[in-house]
Amino acid sequence: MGNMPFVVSMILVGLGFLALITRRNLIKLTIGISVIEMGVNLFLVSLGYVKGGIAPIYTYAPPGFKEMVFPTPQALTLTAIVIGLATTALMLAFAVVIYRHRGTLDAGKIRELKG
Amino acid sequence: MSVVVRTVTRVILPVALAFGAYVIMHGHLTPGGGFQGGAVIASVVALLVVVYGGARLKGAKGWFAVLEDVGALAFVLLAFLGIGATFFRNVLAGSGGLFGNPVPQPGPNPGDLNTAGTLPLMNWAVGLKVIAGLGSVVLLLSLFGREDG
Amino acid sequence: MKRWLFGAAFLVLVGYLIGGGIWLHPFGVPARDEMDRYFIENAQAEVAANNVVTSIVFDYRGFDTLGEATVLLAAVVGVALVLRKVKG
Amino acid sequence: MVHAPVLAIAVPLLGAFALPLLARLNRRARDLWAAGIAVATLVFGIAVAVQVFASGRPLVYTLGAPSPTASVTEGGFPIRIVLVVDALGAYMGIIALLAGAVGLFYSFQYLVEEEGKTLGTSLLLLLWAGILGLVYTGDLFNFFVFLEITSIAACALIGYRVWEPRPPEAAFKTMVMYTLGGLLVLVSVGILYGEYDALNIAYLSKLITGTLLDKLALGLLLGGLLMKAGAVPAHMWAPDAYGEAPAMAAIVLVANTQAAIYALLRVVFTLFGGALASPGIGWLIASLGTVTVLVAVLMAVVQRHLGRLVAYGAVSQLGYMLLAVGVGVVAAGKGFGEVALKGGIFHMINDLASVGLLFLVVGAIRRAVGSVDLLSLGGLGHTLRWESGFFLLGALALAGIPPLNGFASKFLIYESTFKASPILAAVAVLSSILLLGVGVRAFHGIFLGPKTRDVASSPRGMLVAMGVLAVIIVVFGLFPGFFIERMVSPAVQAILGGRASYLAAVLGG
Amino acid sequence: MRIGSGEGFWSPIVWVILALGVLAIGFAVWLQGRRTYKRGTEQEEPFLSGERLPEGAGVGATHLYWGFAEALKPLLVRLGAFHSGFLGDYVGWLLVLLVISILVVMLG
Repeated sequence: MGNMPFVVSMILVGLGFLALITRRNLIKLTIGISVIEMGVNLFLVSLGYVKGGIAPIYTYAPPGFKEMVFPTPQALTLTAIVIGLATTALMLAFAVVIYRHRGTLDAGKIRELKG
Repeated sequence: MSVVVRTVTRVILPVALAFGAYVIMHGHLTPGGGFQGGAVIASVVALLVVVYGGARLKGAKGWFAVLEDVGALAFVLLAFLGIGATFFRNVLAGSGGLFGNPVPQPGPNPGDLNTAGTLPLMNWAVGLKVIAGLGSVVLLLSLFGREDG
Repeated sequence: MKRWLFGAAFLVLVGYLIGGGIWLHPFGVPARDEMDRYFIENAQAEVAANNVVTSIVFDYRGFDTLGEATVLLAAVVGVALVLRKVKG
Repeated sequence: MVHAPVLAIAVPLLGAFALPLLARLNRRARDLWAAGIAVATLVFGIAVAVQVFASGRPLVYTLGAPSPTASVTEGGFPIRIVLVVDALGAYMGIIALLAGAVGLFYSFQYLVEEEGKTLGTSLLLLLWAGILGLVYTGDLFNFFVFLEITSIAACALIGYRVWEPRPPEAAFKTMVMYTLGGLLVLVSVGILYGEYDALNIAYLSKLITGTLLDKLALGLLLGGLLMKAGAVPAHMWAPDAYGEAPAMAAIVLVANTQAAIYALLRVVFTLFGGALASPGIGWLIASLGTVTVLVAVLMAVVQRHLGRLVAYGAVSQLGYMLLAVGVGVVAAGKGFGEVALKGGIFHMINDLASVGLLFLVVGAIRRAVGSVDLLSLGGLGHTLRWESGFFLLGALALAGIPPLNGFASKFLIYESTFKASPILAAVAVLSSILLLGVGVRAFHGIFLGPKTRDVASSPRGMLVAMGVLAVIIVVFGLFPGFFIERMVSPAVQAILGGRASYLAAVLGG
Repeated sequence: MRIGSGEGFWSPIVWVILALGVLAIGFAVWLQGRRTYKRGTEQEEPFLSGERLPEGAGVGATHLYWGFAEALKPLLVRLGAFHSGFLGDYVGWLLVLLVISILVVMLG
């Protein structure tokens, strides 16, 4: 059970995919994408954990600390979070415009582009 | 929104702004940085939109667009600063000038605001960008499709 | 038919992802550490910043941050483009 | 010109950031600025290509280091982001440069001021910079970041015509797919980082041994990139996106999709080339490519929306490239594997020229008539003379009719595929014939017949943009050998035998 | 300016010369055509198997491949249903592609 954080974040990714293939509301699809993003971010940030490590910041760090948590995954996660935010914002904007045109958010009804 | 919400907003507003500015300014010393502090200040914009309605803030839309571009330009120009060596070279670090102090002593230390070269400047550029970017997203979404927008 | 196919694919994918989580190094005991060890030990001297994460974000991997700022700008420009006032 | 690789990415970014500010001052200044940025990007991109092809060695640029070549620390491992441009990257960069420059030039007169020309041009520059970064980067996480730049800029551009109901729908669907693809890439970056504590492609390639986790990471990367390249079960976003995007974005989107195929080559041959390049992967890519060709062509037969028709044609061409790449992986050590890769890589630029030309013509028709419904069009050849000629040329090149450029590359693909598997080759040839039928039907339906309406011809700038692509179609068709020798062969060598020199260029020694 | 594939080769210049030759032969044959053909007479009128076409009749773009589309109808109908336009299907098929590629990498 030592790897629970990895497993949990992967389950979160799976839940996001489940939402994407079972839900029909565009807002819920956006939430599904966000859930996957959060799962991946959780996965990334938990990769860098070192047992007993402190935050990788030297300002007023406790003298005589043993380990520091890996800083790279935190930097990557920061980037990934902002990217996820940008994606979500744009998708919501599209959802708003689609609702304006069609009067519905049901993905089952928004399928003019088929065939 | 009700009087309570408006009053609380007025109380929270300066605190949140100061906290955001602090987070941005101390990005190279304490947890945080341009994105985090920018998000804090952008949440103030969101609060204002919720409390007073987007229509009263629509004058800020153009300003946000300009500030966003200015922040991004400042960031990329700071990156161009190092082109003498390589793109993104931190030329100000250790140069002795503004933000050019070395770290007082390696290892744990109280921190010196005057260190880290281009990092604080980049934090400010990114902070400006995030404030303006998130602010304008919130504002645009709240104004869309309204006659007074 | 299609539902079963998607369901099976979903289960296999999640199985592999969870398996990947279990196969990975034990939580808190990274398998290799040369790059991060380098950052922790040298960031203070090279970048003169106390916050190692910030020195990675804006110096060692500054290009990523430029990309990230670009993504944010693209999204904001995109939102402005999508929600603009147009004819009709 | 040491800084050329990074300037080719940073200059269009700078241009895109400053564009809205300039537009507030003066529209003319904005257009001049965009043109100047485009010229500068072309100069830097071509400088990169010239350096790489002249020296024959990959070009390395380390961002933020004391000097551009200081890519590793004393310990011998890279810590900073590097840009690595080998012959394949330089070739793909040229394709991206061509697409971006033509698209930008076309957009000057295609976009209407009141409909958001400033924002559209800005996004186009961002998309261009994103593709160049995607191609030049030598860092896996940086690759993900540029993937996201391209997907967000591309989706915003797809939804450009927000006043119609279809483009936002296409943009939303494409956005979901692109984001999922990017997240799959990110998961596999995370897995590789967790295993090896490295993000540099060359260094990872040295460390990767082929464990189960490596296989999982490769599978996720393959899935995400195949989706982005428009391989069959997950190709449905592509006709939506191409069909609804404005013309100048559609041609850059084609380059974007080809960048996914480039990334596929990079992943299979460079990143996992040492441990996991098995024929099974090659067969997977080749068979998916063949199915893509067949499905896309059959769907193109029944389309009545002109944009979607051309879009399905574009998807079928991507299938040809996947087929060639797959055969190249299957027969990596043999002669016909090299021929297949040559065909596939040469087909990229041919496909960009022919499909791009068709998209530009479709855009011109949409601008002139306001509709792209095949059943309501007809007789446009009386007024749109240049456009009809360009459309015919593009359709014939798409179908691979000699002596146009499409035939030269398809010839190489057919010949090599036949040696790997006659069935796949037969399907590919058959699809090509069907594609000719599709092109002829579309041409007949749009341009021939009695004159039904008066339309104005396209402005000269748009015609020049189309003319550039038409010249490429004819010249590459008549003189393919020159181009293949100078640029395609080095690119193929960079894939097949170049892993060692790629690693050496980054890691030293 | 020829490119080889190991087995055969392709030379556009030779092809163009050959094509010009064939065109020249065709032109020569065309010149031998009937001298009695005159423009502007009933010889120019369109007809279909002996019958005069009704006014306004023409061959539309879709008619060219009507027979072909008819023959492939069962396949095309299935393909049309495959491209349903429903976003859940898009994601589902992406999952299928993903699982296929993971399985291929794992097993082969």
